[in-house]
Amino acid sequence: MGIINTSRIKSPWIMHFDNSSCNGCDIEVLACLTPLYDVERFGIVNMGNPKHADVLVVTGPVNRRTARVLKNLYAQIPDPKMVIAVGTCACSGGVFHNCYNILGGVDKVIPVDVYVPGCAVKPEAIIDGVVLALQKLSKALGVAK
Amino acid sequence: MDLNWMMAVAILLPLVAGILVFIIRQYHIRGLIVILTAIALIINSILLMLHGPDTYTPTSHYWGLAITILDYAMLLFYIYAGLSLKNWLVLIFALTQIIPLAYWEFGMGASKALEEIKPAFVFDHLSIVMVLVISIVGSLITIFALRYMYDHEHHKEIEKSRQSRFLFWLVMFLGAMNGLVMANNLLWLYFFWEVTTLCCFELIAHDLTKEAINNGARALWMNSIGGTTMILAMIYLFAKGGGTAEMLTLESIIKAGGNQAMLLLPVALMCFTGFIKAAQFPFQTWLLGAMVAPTPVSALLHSSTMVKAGVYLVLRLAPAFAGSYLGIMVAICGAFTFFAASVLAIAQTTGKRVLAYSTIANLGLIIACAGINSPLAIAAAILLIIFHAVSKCLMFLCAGTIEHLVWSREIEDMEGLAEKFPVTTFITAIGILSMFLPPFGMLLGKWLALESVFAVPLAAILFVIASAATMVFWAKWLGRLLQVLPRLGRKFESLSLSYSVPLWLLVLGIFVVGIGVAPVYQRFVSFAVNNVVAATEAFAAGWNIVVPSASVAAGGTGALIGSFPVWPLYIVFGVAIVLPLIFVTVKPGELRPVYLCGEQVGGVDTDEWITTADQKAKLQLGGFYWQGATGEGAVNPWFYTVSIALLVILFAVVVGVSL
Amino acid sequence: MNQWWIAIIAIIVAPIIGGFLAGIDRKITARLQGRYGPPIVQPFYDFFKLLGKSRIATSRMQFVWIYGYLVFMITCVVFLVLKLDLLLLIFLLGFAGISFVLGGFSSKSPYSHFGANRELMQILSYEPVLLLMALGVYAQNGSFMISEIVKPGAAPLLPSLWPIFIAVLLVLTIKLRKSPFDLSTSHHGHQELVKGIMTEFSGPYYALITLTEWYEIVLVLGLVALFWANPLWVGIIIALAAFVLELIIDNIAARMTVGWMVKFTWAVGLVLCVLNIAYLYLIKGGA
Amino acid sequence: MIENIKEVKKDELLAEVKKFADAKARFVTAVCNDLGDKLEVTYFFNMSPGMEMHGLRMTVGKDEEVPSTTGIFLTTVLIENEMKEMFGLKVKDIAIDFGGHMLLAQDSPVTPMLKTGAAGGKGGE
Amino acid sequence: MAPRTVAPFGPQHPVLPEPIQLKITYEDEKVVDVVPAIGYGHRGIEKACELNEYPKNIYLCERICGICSCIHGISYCEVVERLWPIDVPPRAKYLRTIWSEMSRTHSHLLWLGLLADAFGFESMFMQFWRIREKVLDLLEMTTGQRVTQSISVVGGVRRDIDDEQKKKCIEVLREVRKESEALINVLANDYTVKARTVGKGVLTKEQAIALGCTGPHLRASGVKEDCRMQGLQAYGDLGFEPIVEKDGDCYARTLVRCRELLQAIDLQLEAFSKMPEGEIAVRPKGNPPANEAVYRAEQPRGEVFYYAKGNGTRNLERLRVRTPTYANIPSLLVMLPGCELPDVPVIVLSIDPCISCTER
Amino acid sequence: MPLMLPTVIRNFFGGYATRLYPFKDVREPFVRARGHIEFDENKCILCGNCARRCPAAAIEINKEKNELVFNAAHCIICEVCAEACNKDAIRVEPKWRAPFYSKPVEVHHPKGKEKAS
Repeated sequence: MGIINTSRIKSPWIMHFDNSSCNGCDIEVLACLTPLYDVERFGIVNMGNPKHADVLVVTGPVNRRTARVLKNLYAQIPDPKMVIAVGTCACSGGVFHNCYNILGGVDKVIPVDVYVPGCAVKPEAIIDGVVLALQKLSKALGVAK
Repeated sequence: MDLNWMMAVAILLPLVAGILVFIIRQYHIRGLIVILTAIALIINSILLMLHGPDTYTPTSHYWGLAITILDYAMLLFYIYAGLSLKNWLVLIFALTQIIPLAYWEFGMGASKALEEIKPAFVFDHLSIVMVLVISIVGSLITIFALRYMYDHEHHKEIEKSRQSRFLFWLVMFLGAMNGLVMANNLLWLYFFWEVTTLCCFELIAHDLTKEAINNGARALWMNSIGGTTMILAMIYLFAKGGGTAEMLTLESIIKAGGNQAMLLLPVALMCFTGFIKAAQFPFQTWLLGAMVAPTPVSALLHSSTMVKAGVYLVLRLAPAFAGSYLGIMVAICGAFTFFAASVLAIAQTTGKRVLAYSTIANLGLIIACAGINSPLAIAAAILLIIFHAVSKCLMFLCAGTIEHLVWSREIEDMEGLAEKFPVTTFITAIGILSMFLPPFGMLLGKWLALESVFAVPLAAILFVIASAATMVFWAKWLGRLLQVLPRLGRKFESLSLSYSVPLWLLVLGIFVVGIGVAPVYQRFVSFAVNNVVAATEAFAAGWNIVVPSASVAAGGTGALIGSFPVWPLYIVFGVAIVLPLIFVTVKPGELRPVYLCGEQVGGVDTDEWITTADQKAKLQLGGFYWQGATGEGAVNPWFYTVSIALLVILFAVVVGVSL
Repeated sequence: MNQWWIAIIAIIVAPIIGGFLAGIDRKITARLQGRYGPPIVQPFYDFFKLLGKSRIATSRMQFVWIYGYLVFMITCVVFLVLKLDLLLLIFLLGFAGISFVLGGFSSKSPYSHFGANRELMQILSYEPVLLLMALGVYAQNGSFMISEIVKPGAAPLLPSLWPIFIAVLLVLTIKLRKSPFDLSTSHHGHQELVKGIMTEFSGPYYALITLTEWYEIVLVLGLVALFWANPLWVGIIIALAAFVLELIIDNIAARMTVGWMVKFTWAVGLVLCVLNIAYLYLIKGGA
Repeated sequence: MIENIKEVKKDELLAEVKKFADAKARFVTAVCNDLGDKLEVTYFFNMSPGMEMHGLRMTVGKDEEVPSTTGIFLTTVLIENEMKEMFGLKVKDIAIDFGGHMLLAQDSPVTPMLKTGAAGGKGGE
Repeated sequence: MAPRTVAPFGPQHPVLPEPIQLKITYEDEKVVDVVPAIGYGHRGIEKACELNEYPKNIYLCERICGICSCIHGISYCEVVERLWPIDVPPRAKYLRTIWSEMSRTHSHLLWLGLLADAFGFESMFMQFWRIREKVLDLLEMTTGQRVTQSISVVGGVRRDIDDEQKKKCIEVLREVRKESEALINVLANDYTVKARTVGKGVLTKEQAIALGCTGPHLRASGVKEDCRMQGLQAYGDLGFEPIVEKDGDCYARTLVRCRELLQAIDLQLEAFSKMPEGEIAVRPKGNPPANEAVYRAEQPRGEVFYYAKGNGTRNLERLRVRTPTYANIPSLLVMLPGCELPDVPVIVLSIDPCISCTER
Repeated sequence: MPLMLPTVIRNFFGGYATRLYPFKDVREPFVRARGHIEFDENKCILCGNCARRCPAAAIEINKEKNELVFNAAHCIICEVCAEACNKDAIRVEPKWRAPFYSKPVEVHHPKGKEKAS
């Protein structure tokens, strides 16, 4: 099944979910898709739908409502799947650490594979994060690269 | 068996059986009689088929007398009905029938001449096709009706059973239809015609609700208009024939062909009669209204048999308007009905109304084929009659079964039926697919029609739009049935034998007739209208249907016009749908709730999601009907205008040519 | 047996061509937007990746209908290469479309449901045009057989059927799911219906849809190529030009609404077809 | 200090707000303050043209009921719901009542904006 | 009654970049009823602002919303300055104006792209975002961050723009203006765009005032109100005039934002030419006194309202932020019923919703 | 529709605008960009100014253990710590911080005080 494993690395479709972030990282995730960064070069397409996604890109800290949504969405992604927490808030809660409605980083709710820090994250950093995630995946699949 | 007996069984047995079931009130004995009658009719129709085309005239003159008396009895009953229901339209159109009829028979002295007519019955292959359809499909419906009416009355908690009366009309009706499709004598044809109208009235009004009676009355007066025009046609023929009955048989009209311009007017009048019976625009309302009746009525009257009488008449008369403008106008009228009814069907929310519009549409298609009047078109028309009878009957019976499972006729209430009643849904799905998709017979008929329709381009355009609209409303309905929650473990429901036997037989019939379309074609269709279909064997090549071009048909070589590989397509159907249906399985672990923007409650057993203020809300999926665009309110004014205009043009053309 | 081999080769080759066309589509689209774009073989990566994903289901029937979609689409392609009846091919294409719609209807999902209804409206839009195309071909050739169109010496259809050709380009836009008609689902994720009719198909079954779409691209471009079937390479160039034209239109138009699509395709497509057929009818004086 | 603030009683509130509505003023927002034993609610309006700011201030006890202004300005629906769930201000007859869960989830702290309310989240790990 | 569909739209939905749910009832595709469900982005920033020492709140307020973060930061600083009050040096005022307008430029470009995406015009989305990157580069060059600029402090600004940067800014802004004009021409005149926006989500002047709408949304309905008219910061010197359209539909809102985009660039260019020399910040003395203050500024999305109450300690007694989207959301309840499903994203986006602003 | 045509044609023939990060065209960040922060253990005197002012509570000071704990996953790169530091022990680098698999916790043992004394 070499071709399937290779394809898995060549075609990571992402779904972006905004927990309760400030939009800063969201627009940078969107900016990745636009001409200057164009992550479609790596086969990355924003599917906007968990059922088609391979990689869940999460921005923002988890609050009490989005925790539920995040769990639901994560459950709907078919295996194999990866989660990238984009932005400081998604990693740990960041500046919102003392807000009463915030539970913290994404890892409080679902397992996270790669953390991309930054406030807001630069698109280059997001690309780095995806590359890192793909490296992890290829190691797990045994497709050394 | 003797021809005498066969005719008697075909026409009189249902009457006798009807009277018997009317008298005998035990459920089981009554059922036995109906079933035995059904079997007898089926066997008899097969024997008739084996017997082949023939003519028949009863030896006794008393039959003629009896028919005349019954004619007037019926018309008097209409007058009574009109008076008692205070429905003036019924009264007026009863009078417009009885007065000219009496004047003609006694004033002009036609009754004497009519007795001379020989043969009274002519049955060719077209009649045999009709007899087979009526006997087999109709009989299955009567069997279905046994249990259906029982459940129907129990559900409505009717104290005094009227099942006997219902079955009387239902069973007797089969005999009238058999008589109708074999009659050669126009007056006899008229008689059987009126019997079907009467049965129709009685059956529609059966439930005796206000709506039922009103709709029954509407069916009565509309069909009375048809009766009137038929009488006018007879009077005209009698007068033009110089006071002889020479032209008063179907055979002589057909033989005279379209060459005699004088014949066009009566033919047009009789086609008009057929239009009304076939519920063509603008007369579609009686058939729609008839949907209030119990479903076997709809199935019998409005799918397989009675409305077919209308198309039968037009088809029968097709040689008489060959090559004339009347033919083109008939084609356009039919095509317009096909188009209009298909478009209107999209906006219908009631299952039976969809079926009604679909019936009207298909009858329009058949009439259009008759109007186009090429061998190919006639073949298409006859094939459509056969396939439509089987498929539409199945659909009606499914609608009836579903009605008794969910106690509703609304398509919206059938949502997710696949989960609750998988067997019924499966049968319904077969029925729906067979109505509009390849490789099934209906599509084959439509395909043949389209291959021939270029002769009348206007009809062609209406055809293609209607054909697309057909896809929309059927797929929409089937979609509603299939919509299920992501969970497994559904049980097969068990249906009463009286339901399931006709259903499964009809499903079998769809496949048998569909796969065996080439033999069916060769056996029945190619000879059906002996003086129209000239190129015979060339249509069926082996098990496939091919349409040769003129040079090939003439015995030369050359290209085909088209081809329909029947068997390969059934194999494709098997591979595409049936094999996956058998082999695709889903494990419980693979089930996930549907995408609800991440707010689904979670389990696979529920369709709730979380909304405002963390409250749960239920997912509702309503069907789409586009009532603003295709609803009756939006388009009916246009359709009425156009269809009436078309009829006016039709008669203007005919009168212009005749004069 | 020759016919069998042609059919088998077509079944194998068509998706490969379709996949590459899909890749070219994405690359050209990217370039039109000023982006670098994915590699040409990207659709194949996507396909194989989807095959390797775990299966998740929302109902059993949705899978059954997808096989129907695929098999009927393959049948259509086989009909095309075996040069059979054009009219029947269009009906089969209709069944393929209906299978897909029913697949969408099979799960109780609002977005797939909306998408399926829109797909039905798309069928309502393009089916009449395709049927009229077949009638136009009949008007010109006196036969519905594709073999008559491609037989050596047959005159090209385009000179006499150019209005129908324009109408078929509209169908091409719908079939390729390009703006302004990418209504029931679109190839890029941003759309009010999420992924529309495809929302509930995932993993291997989404791969099957992709495969079917590759066949579909080849089929509709094949139908376009029929307009200049002698010599066929001219037709293929026309088809490819039409393909590129669709990509450009996709990038210079907003997505329109369903009602507008039906009105537009009927008002423009049907009228063009009708005028064309009426003209041919008058010239040829009936069948 | 903020200019143009008028102290009103709870019962006069609706009449005063109505005056603003009649003057085609635009509702800006309301601010609730926790004064310890009482709540202070200030409604801000924008008078056009010139964008002058006007305010209505009322002080109510924590268990007093306050009339809803949604009948006059529908747009106050959000802020009244918010004050209700954040401060426990008892607003009655709101046009769309989110039942105290417009912004706060079922498991969020109750009336967090009160001075005695939630001290902070657990975000910092 | 026709059959109805009741389905969620959001919180996770590809056309909504942010989590908000609309519970929509449809007949066919026609929207008959809408109930918004918000609270997915609620963090509790106002409370956290009371718990934090006041200088930290700048960074928290900036992260109320990442798109208009610059103006959030500036507004917070301004309202806190009013508690003393502190007067900010003129150069700082100009710098604040320039950065405000620069972030307005990037926000409007972003919005125009998202709008194009909402009606499926992907290539136009790409073009707007391509232009926007140039503005982001300017922001990164002058402030150090692309999105969350963190440029303002109580008493002034943190960084100055030197002459080299100024030259670069002017050059790039001219380029941006030229390229945007070409795209705006398409947006304003293209048939398919007009078909999707003209007459959709109409809000009359009276409705807009009664619903308390703000910003471009309000101005598109013919109300001439813009907080920049108050002449705060440097706007008084720049001869600012609000942009108004009459029709109140999505198309008018688009036009208002298109023209504001060009206006914002012009304002920056003018501000660069008039910018005085001098200090960029003063240090506040002591803690914010026990006082209350209100400040209103014009964000890209409309008027933002800051209310601050000090109590003499390093913490604020109360901070209240009313963001523009908070005022604009109720108008959705009026605009959405009656439209078609494909118009929902267009109408929702036409108020330029910022949910994280709304819910804080 | 034709209005957009010149733009797409120009795009098609004018070449792509994409920066092919990470392969080539890697754009260096601006000089004063706020990428990530670095601590200079040699300068830090553990005064705690940075920790007190950090809005994200990313820096923890433990004077007893002589530790400065920096949670990179909490840092919002606001530059406040660098501004607050009197000893220039915190430097803001323009390059962004690389992503990681697990959240790093930097523990610094400042030596600045020893040096000063």
